[in-house]
Amino acid sequence: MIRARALEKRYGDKRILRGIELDVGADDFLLVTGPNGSGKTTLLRLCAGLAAPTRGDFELGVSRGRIGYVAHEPLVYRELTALENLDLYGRLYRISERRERIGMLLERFGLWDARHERVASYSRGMLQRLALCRAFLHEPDLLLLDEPYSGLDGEGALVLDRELTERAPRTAFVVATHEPERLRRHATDLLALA
Amino acid sequence: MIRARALEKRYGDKRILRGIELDVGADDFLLVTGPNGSGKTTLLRLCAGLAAPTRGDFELGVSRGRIGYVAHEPLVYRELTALENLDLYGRLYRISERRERIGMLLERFGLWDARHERVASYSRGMLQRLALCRAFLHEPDLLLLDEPYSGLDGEGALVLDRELTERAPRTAFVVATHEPERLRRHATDLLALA
Amino acid sequence: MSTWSRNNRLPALATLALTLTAAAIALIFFYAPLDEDGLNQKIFYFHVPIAFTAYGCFAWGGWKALRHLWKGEEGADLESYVAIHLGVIFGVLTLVTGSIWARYRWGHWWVWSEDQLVLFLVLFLFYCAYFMLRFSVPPGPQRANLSAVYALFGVVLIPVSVLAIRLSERFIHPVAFDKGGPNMAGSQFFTFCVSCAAMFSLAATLYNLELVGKRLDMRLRELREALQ
Amino acid sequence: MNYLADVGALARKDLLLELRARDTLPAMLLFVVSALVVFHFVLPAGSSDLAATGLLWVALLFTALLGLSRAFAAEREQGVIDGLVLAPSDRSAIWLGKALSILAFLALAELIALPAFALFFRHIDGTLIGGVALADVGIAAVGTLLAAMAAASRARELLLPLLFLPLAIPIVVGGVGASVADDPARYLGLLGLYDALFAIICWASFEYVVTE
Amino acid sequence: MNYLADVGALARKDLLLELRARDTLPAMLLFVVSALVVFHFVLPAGSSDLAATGLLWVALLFTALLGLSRAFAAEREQGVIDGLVLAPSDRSAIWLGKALSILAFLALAELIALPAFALFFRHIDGTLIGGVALADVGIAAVGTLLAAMAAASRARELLLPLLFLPLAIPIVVGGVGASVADDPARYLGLLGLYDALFAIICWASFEYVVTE
Ligand code: HEM
Ligand SMILES: Nc1ncnc2c1ncn2[C@@H]1O[C@H](COP(=O)(O)OP(=O)(O)OP(=O)(O)O)[C@@H](O)[C@H]1O
Ligand SMILES: Nc1ncnc2c1ncn2[C@@H]1O[C@H](COP(=O)(O)OP(=O)(O)OP(=O)(O)O)[C@@H](O)[C@H]1O
Ligand SMILES: [Mg+2]
Ligand SMILES: [Mg+2]
Repeated sequence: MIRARALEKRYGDKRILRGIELDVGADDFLLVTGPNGSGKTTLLRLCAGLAAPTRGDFELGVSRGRIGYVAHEPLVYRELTALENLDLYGRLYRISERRERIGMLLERFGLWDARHERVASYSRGMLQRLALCRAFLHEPDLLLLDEPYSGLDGEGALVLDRELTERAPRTAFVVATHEPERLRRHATDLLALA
Repeated sequence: MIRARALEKRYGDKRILRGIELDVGADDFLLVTGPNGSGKTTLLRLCAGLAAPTRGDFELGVSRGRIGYVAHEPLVYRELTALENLDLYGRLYRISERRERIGMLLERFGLWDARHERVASYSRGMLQRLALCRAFLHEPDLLLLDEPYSGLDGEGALVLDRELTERAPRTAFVVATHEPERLRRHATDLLALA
Repeated sequence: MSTWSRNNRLPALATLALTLTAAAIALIFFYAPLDEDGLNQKIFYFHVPIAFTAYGCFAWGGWKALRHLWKGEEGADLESYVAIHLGVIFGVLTLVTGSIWARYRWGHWWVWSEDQLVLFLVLFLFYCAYFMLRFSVPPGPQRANLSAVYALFGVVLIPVSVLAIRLSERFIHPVAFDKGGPNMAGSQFFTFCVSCAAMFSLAATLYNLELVGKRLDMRLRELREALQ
Repeated sequence: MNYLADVGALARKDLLLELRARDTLPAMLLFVVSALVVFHFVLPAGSSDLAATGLLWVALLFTALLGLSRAFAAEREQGVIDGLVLAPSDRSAIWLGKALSILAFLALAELIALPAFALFFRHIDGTLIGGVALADVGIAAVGTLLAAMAAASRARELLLPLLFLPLAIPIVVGGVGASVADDPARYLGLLGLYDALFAIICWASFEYVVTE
Repeated sequence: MNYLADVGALARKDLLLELRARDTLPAMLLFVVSALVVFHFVLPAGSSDLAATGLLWVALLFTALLGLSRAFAAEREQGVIDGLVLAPSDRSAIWLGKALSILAFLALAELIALPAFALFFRHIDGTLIGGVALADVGIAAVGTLLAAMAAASRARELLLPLLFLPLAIPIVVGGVGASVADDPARYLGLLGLYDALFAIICWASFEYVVTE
């Protein structure tokens, strides 16, 4: 699904990533760890096609629309409600049974009651839940998760655990995290950046 | 330092906080926990004077300039560098030995090498470190920390641990968190919102 | 307590307003002499008091805004809003009565060349913007503050604009009062005073009425919540 | 078909964002009247029709610039543009959707402004309306691309200040020419040509503006 | 002393931001230049100085509005305003710093606009410059406060012109009067009075705008 050889990324004169080799198959689960500023987010952005590598080979075996991406920021419009945001993405991803799936995800992530509130008034954890809904909406084949547990309370983390467990056998994962313990049981591979 | 009686906060028709009683002394350490959307951030904003309670008594026994606040967002200008941001705050807080303290904090939080980069290019954890620098810059008497560990890597978390341990005996703390274990040894009091 | 005393004041005010209005109408149509304008000059006794009342409402709104900011007086925000709301209503009436009069006197509904009229339009727009501001901020302390600051601006804007208009000296809109006192007959002046008083007491009645309604609303909502 | 659906969804979202403040229309009306009042105070009583037409164009230009300067504000605020870029739809749909919503707002503003202008200043005719419409298209097309550049800070530094001026002035010259010259056809032609050329360029190049 | 140091630090930060991001000034320049170009095209050679001066004022006013509409963009983006509000400095320093930086932008835009105006239209004299300078002060003072208000509201940029234009009328009357009347002193006096009055109110009330 993802194949990278001697991948390098620089911003200006600063080399962020160097000599990265990746092989992620359709049911692999790659954990990416590393200290702050080591390039985890940059790597995930490369995988998502949001940034271009400076050098090296990079192949993505999946179309853009089959990727789900949870970034540090929720990537939703602050002045729209949760429902309106998900509806927009649902249309853009051309999801069949759009409304039903949105309802199901909102309920699963505990946002059903807040669905008509402007996202601007959401709390940190509610935003993260919404970002997860957005990423799972189209049942992607490749999930890129950047610190997916951040901001979630215990219950939210459990919901996410369950989602990951359910999807792990049939979805490729690249997950950046500072607490690899929580995810180790899924992980098939580990990349430690420095 | 903080005294609240029957504190209530509502946004429109929604009641966020209700019947909150607080007594935080000059060397107390209050842990605030609760699920997503339970009002932790709202409570901290009340304590910081950024929001006004809808009802109830609220007394703050410390002047505005002696508060340090770490919010979900780093409260820095994205288009300025870390140094320029801290310099601005250093001037506003009228810190003696401003430049020296800024240098010391940048080094302690591992941002020295990135000090001349625009904050917009910072990684998540670097932003959090910068937010901590900003909050510690003026050696506040009351520290309000909203999920201070979020985004930090292991080493960053250790630095923060050390800072907290050093300050706990002489500073009042109100800390909102989803992982109370890490802070339990400092905590003198616990408030669980629902 | 306070609601009760206000409730008590309301009937008295309403009675006063009614009697004064009746008296004013009687005076206007049966006592005041006709001007060279003929019958349509009667509108003078409506147009001018209404305009003054509008200014009065704006000023009262500004005063309450000041109280809110300065003393943090509870309920001052609501009172300021109600006063300005009333002021806008009287402002519309001023524009309407003025336009009718202008149609008879000058032959047009509206004359752009008349700075006095445009000035009033500016004030009117200003207070429309006040409403826009108020309704695009969620209810709460911030809304109260923003509205109050803007209302204060209005109170300063009025004299400054009047000054600006006087400077440009382009007006043909009549001035009833100048340095030498009122320039009209005594009987006219008396009628004018009575209709002014009538208009003011009418405004005061409406003001209290709306306040009582709004307060009742709030009380009801609180009760409902307490029951839940 | 799918392409059009995407454009529709994106434009719809912009309208929703605007209408969230529900009072957009009254606000526009108030703005137009306020602007006319300002004009009243600056134009001496007997000013020419021409001067009034100039004012109209300045007001339109200002409205457009104001709209454009916030066109991608919502997208930039939390990096939402990344979310849109990730979606499977063609990237040019993002540009087209945004340009259409900008166009809709300009049209809406003018729907209020033009009659008010006719009421207060001078009679408006078909050529003026045609000129305004053509100018709108050009402004929306070019402006959206430039606004996107400004939002994606990558290209901002060099391009925006350099390109903006030379790009907007032909529209203005053409528009004003169409409203006052004796042979408006030539000016309208200029505007039409401009629109066609830049719409194609923008449509084709938007992808590169929003991705690395 | 401390107060002035705060104001200085805040204004310096705004200038630095503009140097980095170049968000505001290019748009202001574009607008003012193209507004003058428009007027140049529509005003026939022999039109009165009066009309031209009036148009200059319209251009300046709208340029200011454009700059103001972005005044608090950086603060709003990541809630930085909270950080400033928490600092121990008097809150009015935030207003003063921002007003000064807006004043600087206006002055820069006029440094281009006024010579261009002199080139295209008529000779400019001391009174005109004095009038513009006084008007700038009033615009910056009132505009900054209103921009903060608009930033706090949901409608944002949409609201600013509505809030601002009615308040700007005395400035326009005074400015136009100062540039064309026979006895400009009275109009300059009006502008001075306006500046003083509103600067005081804004200075005293800014605190309430940024806190709950
Ligand atoms: C749409 C048209 C009009 C508007 C908006 C208007 C507005 C006002 C306002 C706001 C006032 C309050 C006092 C002041 O500002 O001096 C006023 C007063 C007055 N109006 Fe009008 N007016 C209009 C038309 C007329 C006409 C056509 C006449 C009669 C020829 C007229 C006669 C007066 C008089 C005599 C006063 C008292 C003035 C004073 O005491 O200074 N108005 N008008
Ligand atoms: N657009 C950019 N321009 C310049 N430098 C950048 C840019 N984006 C990221 N960087 C730099 O690249 C480095 C890696 O950033 P990245 O966000 O990938 O780190 P990370 O591993 O995700 O860190 P964290 O754990 O803090 O999230 C950082 O030093 C950052 O300053
Ligand atoms: N400005 C606002 N307007 C309306 N509702 C708000 C506003 N701010 C917060 N809320 C609501 O208040 C509730 C509490 O929010 P708050 O941010 O305090 O939660 P929290 O405990 O910090 O949650 P988290 O753990 O997710 O950070 C949420 O339901 C949120 O939607
Ligand atoms: Mg990261
Ligand atoms: Mg929170």
